[in-house]
Amino acid sequence: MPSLDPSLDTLPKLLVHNASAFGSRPAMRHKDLGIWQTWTWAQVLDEVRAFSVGLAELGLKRGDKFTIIGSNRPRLYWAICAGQALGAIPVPVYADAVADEMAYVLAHAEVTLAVVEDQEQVDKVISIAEQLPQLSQVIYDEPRGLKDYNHARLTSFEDVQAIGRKKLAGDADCRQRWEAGLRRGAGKDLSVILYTSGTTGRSKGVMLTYENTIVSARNANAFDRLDEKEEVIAYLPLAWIGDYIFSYVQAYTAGYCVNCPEAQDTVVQDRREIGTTYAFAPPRVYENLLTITMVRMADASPLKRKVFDFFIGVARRWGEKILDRERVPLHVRLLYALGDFFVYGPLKNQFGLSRVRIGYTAGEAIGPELFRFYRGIGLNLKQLYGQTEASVYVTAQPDGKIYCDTVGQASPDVELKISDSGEVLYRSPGVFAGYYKDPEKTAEVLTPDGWVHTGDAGFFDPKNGQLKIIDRAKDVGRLKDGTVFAPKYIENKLKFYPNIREAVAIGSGRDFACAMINIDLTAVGSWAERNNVVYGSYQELAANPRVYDMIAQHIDEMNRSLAEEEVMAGAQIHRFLILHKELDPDDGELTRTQKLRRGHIIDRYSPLVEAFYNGSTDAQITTQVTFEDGHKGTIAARVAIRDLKPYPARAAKMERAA
Amino acid sequence: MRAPSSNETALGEVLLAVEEVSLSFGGVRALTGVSFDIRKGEIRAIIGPNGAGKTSMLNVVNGFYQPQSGRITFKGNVRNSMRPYAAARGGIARTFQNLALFRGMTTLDNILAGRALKMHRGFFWQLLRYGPALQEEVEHRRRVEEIIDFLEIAAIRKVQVGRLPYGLQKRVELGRALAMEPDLLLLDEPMAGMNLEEKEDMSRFIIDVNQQYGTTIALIEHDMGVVMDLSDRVVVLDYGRKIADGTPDEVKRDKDVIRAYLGETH
Amino acid sequence: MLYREVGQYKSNYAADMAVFPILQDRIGIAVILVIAYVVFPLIGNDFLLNTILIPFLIFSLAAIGLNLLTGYTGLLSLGTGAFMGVGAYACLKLTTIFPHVNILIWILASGFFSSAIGVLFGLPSLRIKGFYLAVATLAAQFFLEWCFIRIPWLYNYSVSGAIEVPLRTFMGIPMTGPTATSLTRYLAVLTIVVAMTWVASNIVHGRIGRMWMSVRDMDLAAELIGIRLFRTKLLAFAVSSFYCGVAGAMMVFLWYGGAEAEVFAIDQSFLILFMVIIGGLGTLIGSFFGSALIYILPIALRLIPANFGIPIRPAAAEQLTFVIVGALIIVFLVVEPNGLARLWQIGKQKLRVWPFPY
Amino acid sequence: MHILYLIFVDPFVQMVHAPDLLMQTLWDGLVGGVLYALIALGFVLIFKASGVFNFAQGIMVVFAALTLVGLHEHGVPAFVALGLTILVMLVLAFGVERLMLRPLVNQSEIILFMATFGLTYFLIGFGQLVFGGNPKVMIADDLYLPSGAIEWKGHFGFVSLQKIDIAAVVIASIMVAVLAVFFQRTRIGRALRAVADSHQAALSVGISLEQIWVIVWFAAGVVALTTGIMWGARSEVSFSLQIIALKALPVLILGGFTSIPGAIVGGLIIGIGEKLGEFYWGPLLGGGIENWLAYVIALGFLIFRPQGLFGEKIIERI
Repeated sequence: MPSLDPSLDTLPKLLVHNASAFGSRPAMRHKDLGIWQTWTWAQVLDEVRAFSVGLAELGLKRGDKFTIIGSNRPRLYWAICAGQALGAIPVPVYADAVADEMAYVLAHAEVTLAVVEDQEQVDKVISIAEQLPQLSQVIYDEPRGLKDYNHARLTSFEDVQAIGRKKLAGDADCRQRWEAGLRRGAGKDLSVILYTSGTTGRSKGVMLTYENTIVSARNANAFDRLDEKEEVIAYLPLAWIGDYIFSYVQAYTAGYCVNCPEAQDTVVQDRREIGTTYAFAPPRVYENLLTITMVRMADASPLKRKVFDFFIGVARRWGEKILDRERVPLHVRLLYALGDFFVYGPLKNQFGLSRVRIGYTAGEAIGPELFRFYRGIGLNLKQLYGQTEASVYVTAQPDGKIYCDTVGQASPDVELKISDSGEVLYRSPGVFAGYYKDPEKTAEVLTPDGWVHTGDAGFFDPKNGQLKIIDRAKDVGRLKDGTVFAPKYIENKLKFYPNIREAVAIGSGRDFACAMINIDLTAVGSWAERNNVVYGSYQELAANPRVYDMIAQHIDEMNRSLAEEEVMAGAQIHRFLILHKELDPDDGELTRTQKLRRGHIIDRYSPLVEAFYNGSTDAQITTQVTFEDGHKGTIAARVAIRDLKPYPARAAKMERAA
Repeated sequence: MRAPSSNETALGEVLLAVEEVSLSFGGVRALTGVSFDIRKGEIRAIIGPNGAGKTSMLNVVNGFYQPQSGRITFKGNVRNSMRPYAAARGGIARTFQNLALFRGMTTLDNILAGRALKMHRGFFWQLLRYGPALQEEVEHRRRVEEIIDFLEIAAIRKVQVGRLPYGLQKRVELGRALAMEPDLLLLDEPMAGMNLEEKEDMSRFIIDVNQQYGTTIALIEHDMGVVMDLSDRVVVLDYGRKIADGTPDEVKRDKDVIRAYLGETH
Repeated sequence: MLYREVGQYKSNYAADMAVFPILQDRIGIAVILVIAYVVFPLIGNDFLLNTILIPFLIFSLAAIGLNLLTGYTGLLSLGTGAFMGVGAYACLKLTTIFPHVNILIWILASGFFSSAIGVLFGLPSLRIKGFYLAVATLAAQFFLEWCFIRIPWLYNYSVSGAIEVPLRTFMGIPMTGPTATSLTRYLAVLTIVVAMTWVASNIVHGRIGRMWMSVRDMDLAAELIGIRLFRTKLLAFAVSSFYCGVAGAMMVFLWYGGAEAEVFAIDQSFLILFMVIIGGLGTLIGSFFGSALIYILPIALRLIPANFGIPIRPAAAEQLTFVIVGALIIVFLVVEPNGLARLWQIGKQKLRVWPFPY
Repeated sequence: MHILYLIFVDPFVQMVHAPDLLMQTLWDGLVGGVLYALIALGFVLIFKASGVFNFAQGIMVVFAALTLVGLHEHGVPAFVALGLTILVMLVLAFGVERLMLRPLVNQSEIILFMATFGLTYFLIGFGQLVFGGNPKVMIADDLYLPSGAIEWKGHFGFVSLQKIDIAAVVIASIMVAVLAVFFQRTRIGRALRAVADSHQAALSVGISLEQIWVIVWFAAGVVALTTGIMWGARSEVSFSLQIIALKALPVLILGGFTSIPGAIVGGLIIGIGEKLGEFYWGPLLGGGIENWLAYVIALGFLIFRPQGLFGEKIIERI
């Protein structure tokens, strides 16, 4: 295992180094007040130092835990580093977490200080303050609306910095002392606790050392040849390991610039303005972009749509080959160049992806169609497989060896193996130090000799040696007749249709497979508008028979493609329904990273599941929901169930032969 | 940690005093002997049934109409006639019941226009749009951006306001008034035609303006719930006469007020 | 489709408020300038320069002048022709009295005279608006036209009653008068128009432009945010007339080489107003479009039959032109009341969002 | 001091000394004024009902007269030609409504105004293309219009009254009377007035806006034809008439854009005012002041009374 240079083994040390190595290069930008405010590495150091000294004055000390709550704003990133410089441990929390969730994490982590974004978060923290006796200080970034609050334990970010600056100015040694304190940190120290919003049960606090994250980030930078000239946009939740590594640790190790968007809903526009070179996103983001594309193109003039469809066809057929520098006929190259001028170039330009050199999709398996689409138009999209427990990187695809159904080869310094039960295990320098205050759970996952159980079932593809993930190990099931049933596999196939936002496949231990569908309100809403379908709400639209017809057609198509696959042919969807409400993290149906919590969903909608298998054509369901403002209510609906005719596995093959 | 509402707390000095103001148009009396005052830092509501003379009152205050008799004292200076632009210069800004935005201009330009009084760079520099003129534009743009941020209208910064939905236009208009950094802000039915959510947003902005910038606000509003929540004191007009004046609670119990309102609707 | 805006971010307000914030637009402008300054002089014959480009540019400038008043400030004027005339006559008097001062300086300076006259006839805007104000400017039109004919001092008592442009040189090269080449005059006109367009764009993008547009869009609200209406309107009259005056002086000195008062008759006013409306009220680029369409289209219409060998009497061609231009104006107004500039904007927007429809 | 004498005293001395000349000038002014008033009437009709400031009213006068004379030149009997011309004006009204007003409904005033400019150009070109561009002589005799003059002698001298002028005044008066009856007494007339007040009101009366536009444009066309015949008979039928038609603008300013009595009174004031001005003060300035005097009178008037003679005081609301 490679050991780190002790002068660069913590993030604050890296900051000090960057401030001299890349002093005048931009470290961070934030679209604020209409323009991109920019800070160089030297300026960032200055800001972080002032805040850090201020925090020390407020009593934050080595070993303390402090939390960061809010969206991607420079000051919150600085706060992480400022705390780490003092030896305190940041515990970022998802900003959209409801108060209950937050209270659990903050209490569990024994947080003493909170740095939050704005009034909304301050209110949330205040509302759970009683459950957090250790919490002594709340620091906020955005002062609006907070003027009349009691400021006994509430301070603005600026005031903390002012305290720091005053101290630094008044006390000549202060600066040295601060740097000396910073140097006391070491690679083996605990650097951060990230709570994973597991798909089951309470979240667990993953403890990562500086070494874990820095080695992991270094390796990733080397793997993709990332340097200080990259531009990335930080828009994923701060509390997610992906953002932590990508917008913070990798930026500090490579010295590249992190850009914070103006608001969550201007990300696409902001990404376009900056022109990021390195992108990292869960499949959902790519999926949304594609959905928007298809919806908007549906409104285009017929001629334009023909041109678009034609060139997208060319891209699907040849684009990937061109991207992988394979030999293609000259006329195809010319056609592709035309397509690039008329469609791919402008399309990437619209999404701000023109300059992206490397784009990763991670967090979840990506639909193969989706993946091919982006690669076809010339975006170097790759897959990686990672976990919080591994400081992200477990496997990744190197340039030129991209397959849509694998997640790549072991990342540098990572060892991989498949257990007898088919579960994927790994060992690497990035492997976490354990779950915070939870040795039992740690022991379940982390073996004494350093191997981590991923909980995912997978195998190495015999053709190319890359890892293939089938599903969560515990989710892979079998139908009653023994056919393999991998729900996620089916769900991903369904989710490629722009009209389907979310799908839940059910079938383990049953006679046949069924699916519950969430329609995509944007896509279906636009379809409804064009077809004069009147609706007042999601619920109304979801229940519309014509929408059912449309979804039935999609599923039928998917069934046909399943029928062609030997293993999965038996798992075709026999019955489906469209849910009367959107699956929502606030109701615990999705995780904060928008993954399905299948078990919970099946429990919650058990009347519907029963109806699937007792032959009813509809079912009554009443569910409790949490509204945006936090209060709870119930909604009831009668949901219709449709039958589909599955394709015989062999017939499909014969059709093709004929 | 939130401080209690300041409804009952001590009132500031008198910012504007209206004494015995009467106004008529060709024999039709719009206002008859109306007197009230607005104190520094308060939110003062003017309510009344349709045609009670509320908007006329605001028009008199900011110099758009000249009253036939009566006296208006603003910041200690007595005046009974003045041009609207002089009122603006004196620190009175306002929004309108039926929106008076510059529809052909962007959100940004509308709010920047609100800073007309504060921009002074000479004609020569304007011709070049360079040096001091550009510097001035940039300075004021910064202030305007703060208002845009405050009102959460960043996404429509460069959209022509004529194309915006009604609720957003109202917000832009408030932004333009705020850009004047007024001492007294007159809001004519700021929430007319809004849905519940927009009303809540607007109420929050009004309170925030009042608290953050200490701006004195006089507002006309129909939604009684809003008036009771927002305002420190209420004056009630009916047929051009003042029929009540006091805290929201006092006014709510007033017999004349109940009669005026019951007489009109329900 | 041509627009690739990725990576064009602004980190300061000055860049964000630039007139052409998009790189591709700046490239476009540069290309146009190169064509105007290099390509046309190289390939241009007298016909192109003298019959097409010089008048096109001069009309564009006059249209910009009127657009500042009508399009930006919302004040309708029917006196453009007369204000142009004031510029032309002022220039003649200036160069007669001070023959040794560079003629280009006098062409620009003559704008101040029409400015003063413009302000004078703008005074009624204190009380009146809309079509009423248009009639006030009509008074200026007819009164000034009368002056041009009845005051012989203005045209140096020439027998014909017309302006006769004297020879004036700049560094030995004839600029005006019969010996000035069309290329010299073209470059002079181009430079003045480019510079003044740039200035106009500065004005309309700044404080003054916003004041004007506020007055246009809602004068009452403008007053209530502290804009002094009367001053603002007079300023618009002054600047607008300045532009018209310079255009008028250029028209006589750098294009016609001599002119009678009729050139500045009410027809001229209407022509420029067409250009502004068809081009697009409240846009500078529209002034160029309008000028191109209204001025160049009739020339093209007259040339087309000749080129195809269709025999047509010149008078009939003229009449046909009237019919076609008249019909086109109505068609344009029906299709796009906001003018060619709006079509241009829509086209540009389409290119920016390509391949999406919106 | 002499100049002040020339301006303020001398003209009046002349008036008293030669009352016949004064009478003659007043009469000429009156006749001119009547014709201005007729053109202004056409404007008012259209503006009142459709809010369109019809710049083409002047050219409609020329176009109508030209059509009449042109048809006669082609051998059509005078009164048949008159009927045909009225038909042409009806077709024009339909055309304008269908091709111009309907597509431009709800556009701003200035756009409609510009469209009438387009119409002006179109009619100029079209008229010349069909009937030729040369000035023509009005077929006054064929229409049994009187010619010659009556000389009216008194102890103050003598005044010469052209019979055609007398006819013009009489016919114009009849025209106004007919229009007045039409507006006051007929169902359509009342509808037109309703439109002027509010389009909604008109719709509720059950008359379509399109029909009303056709009617007013046709009425304006007939007024234009009448004006054209009278004016043509006094001088000649040519396109220079349209500049004279612009004189209707100051008339409108004086009278207000929506008032028929205003148009008449305004026309008379302008007609008489400019003749007096030209005759008594013109020589001081070198003559030819007729061309602009009307506008300056209107302008001076506007500054004191922006709403016109008969307009109501404007109360601005916000």
